[in-house]
Amino acid sequence: MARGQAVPDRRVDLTLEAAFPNVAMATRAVAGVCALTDMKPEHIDEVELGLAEAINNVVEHAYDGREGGEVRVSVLLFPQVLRIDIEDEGRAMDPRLLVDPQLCFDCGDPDSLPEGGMGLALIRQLFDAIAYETRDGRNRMTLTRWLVVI
Amino acid sequence: MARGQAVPDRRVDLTLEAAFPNVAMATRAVAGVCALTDMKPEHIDEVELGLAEAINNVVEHAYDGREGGEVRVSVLLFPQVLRIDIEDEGRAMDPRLLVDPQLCFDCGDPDSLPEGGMGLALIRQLFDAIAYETRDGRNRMTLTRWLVVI
Amino acid sequence: MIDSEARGGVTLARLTDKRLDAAAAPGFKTGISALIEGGADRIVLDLTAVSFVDSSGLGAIVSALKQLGSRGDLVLAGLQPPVRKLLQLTRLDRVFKTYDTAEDAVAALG
Amino acid sequence: MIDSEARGGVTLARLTDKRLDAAAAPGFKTGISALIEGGADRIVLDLTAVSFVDSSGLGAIVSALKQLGSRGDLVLAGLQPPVRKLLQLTRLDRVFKTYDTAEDAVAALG
Ligand SMILES: Nc1ncnc2c1ncn2[C@@H]1O[C@H](COP(=O)(O)OP(=O)(O)O)[C@@H](O)[C@H]1O
Ligand SMILES: Nc1ncnc2c1ncn2[C@@H]1O[C@H](COP(=O)(O)OP(=O)(O)O)[C@@H](O)[C@H]1O
Repeated sequence: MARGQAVPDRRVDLTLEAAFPNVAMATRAVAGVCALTDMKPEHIDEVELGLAEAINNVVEHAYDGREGGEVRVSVLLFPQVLRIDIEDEGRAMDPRLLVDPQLCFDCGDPDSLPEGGMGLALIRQLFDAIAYETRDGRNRMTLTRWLVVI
Repeated sequence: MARGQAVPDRRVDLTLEAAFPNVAMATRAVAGVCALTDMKPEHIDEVELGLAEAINNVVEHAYDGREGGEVRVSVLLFPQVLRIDIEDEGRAMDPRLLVDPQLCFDCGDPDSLPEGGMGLALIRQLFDAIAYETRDGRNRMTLTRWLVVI
Repeated sequence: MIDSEARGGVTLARLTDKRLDAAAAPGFKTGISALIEGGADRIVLDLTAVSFVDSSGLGAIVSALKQLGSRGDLVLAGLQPPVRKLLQLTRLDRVFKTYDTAEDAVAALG
Repeated sequence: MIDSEARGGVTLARLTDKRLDAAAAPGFKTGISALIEGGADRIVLDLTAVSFVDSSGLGAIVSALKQLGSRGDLVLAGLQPPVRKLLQLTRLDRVFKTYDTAEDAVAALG
């Protein structure tokens, strides 16, 4: 079955230099955009958190904390779907990491508590679908969130 | 006196295709970013309105309502200043229009009431400083808002 | 986009979208104009759901007022702070009667 | 960034910024670590002002808990809904005691 590419009703693209202080600029921008939809405030908070984790990972891992890299965040509003694409030209992630990221620790053992390694597990929980691909040196994570219950 | 160019603490650049439905994507994004500052909600509303007027003008006048044009909106946060640059590659505006835009009508005469022509007067009222320049076929309106009282 | 309801001789026209901006203004204009052509002459525009109006949206409201002319009345109800602010900045607060709620407005026009 | 105050044997550490994210986490870590090295061992972290925490911020709080080890206690107060949600999603709500207000937390630890 041939399926055409859907055109969003509205779109804005954000670009930021890969640096932690800029991440909140992008996540707050997307939270602001979400107010155009019928999303509840707590769902907008979820999008903001999941997106922050994804962009933090680009800054920290794809660009290894080096400055100068560019992160592009595209925000697409379809009638029933919010899609966010996050693109970078840094180190690619092994997409298998996304399959089933775990949060494992033993409540009784303080030493086992996580100081990191929570990002991908959060992203998985906070979006309805996640895709990741690398093409021509460009990595793209696609985060999708349904705006309605189907 | 030589004065260096200040570097913002945080920055994000938005690009949108010139079309009215996308304008709210940009204005809501900037409103979301403003929540990072200590601005009061009513002041964020003012920025959102002024910016909507400025981008609407680009879509309507600079690009004459034609689709395909690109609008770039850069959002720069300095410690005490919010600066928003709006750039297009369409028809340039006569910068003298910004000097003293007026809202004139006679309350008693319905025919004199304005259905348009309010944008520039609103922008003037809603920002602390406005600049406009055209260079190499690129127009840039710079809107500045103080985040503190000095 | 406009939900309308007859209340005696008053037409209560409720905007259902959050924004009356340049993207929404043409649709609003068509809808309100059809109401007026259909005979509505005392209109309460209920903006309770509307968190944002720009000068294009306000211009569309002005155009409805002009279309009514001297044979009718159009008043605004349920203005959120940003909408009230726009009216003040454009000084059109001197032109439009405003009411806190749609019920207040209907009672005043009825 | 951290306002701290001795309340009997309890240290009330209040975050003054709205966000404890990857940009703010290093500064927070330095500040809270200095408090612990300075002798604070029963700590109430007042997050009332904080509307957003990401996993880096939460990781920095976990690291303070680890630094205290078995000789102390660190509890959280004033969690806004997004912060509470993060604790749930990471299941660290099973690890941190939380209180509605800083006063409640100080009373409980005191
Ligand atoms: N955008 C990315 N680019 C490259 N590698 C990534 C990216 N995101 C995650 N990773 C890899 O996946 C691992 C797990 O990520 P995450 O769960 O977010 O935890 P953390 O970032 O704290 O290590 C990272 O340590 C990194 O090796
Ligand atoms: N960005 C722009 N590019 C080109 N011309 C502009 C621009 N903004 C405003 N103008 C000109 O200034 C005039 C006044 O603008 P404005 O006060 O916003 O009212 P309106 O857009 O309703 O005409 C416009 O009619 C147009 O000729």
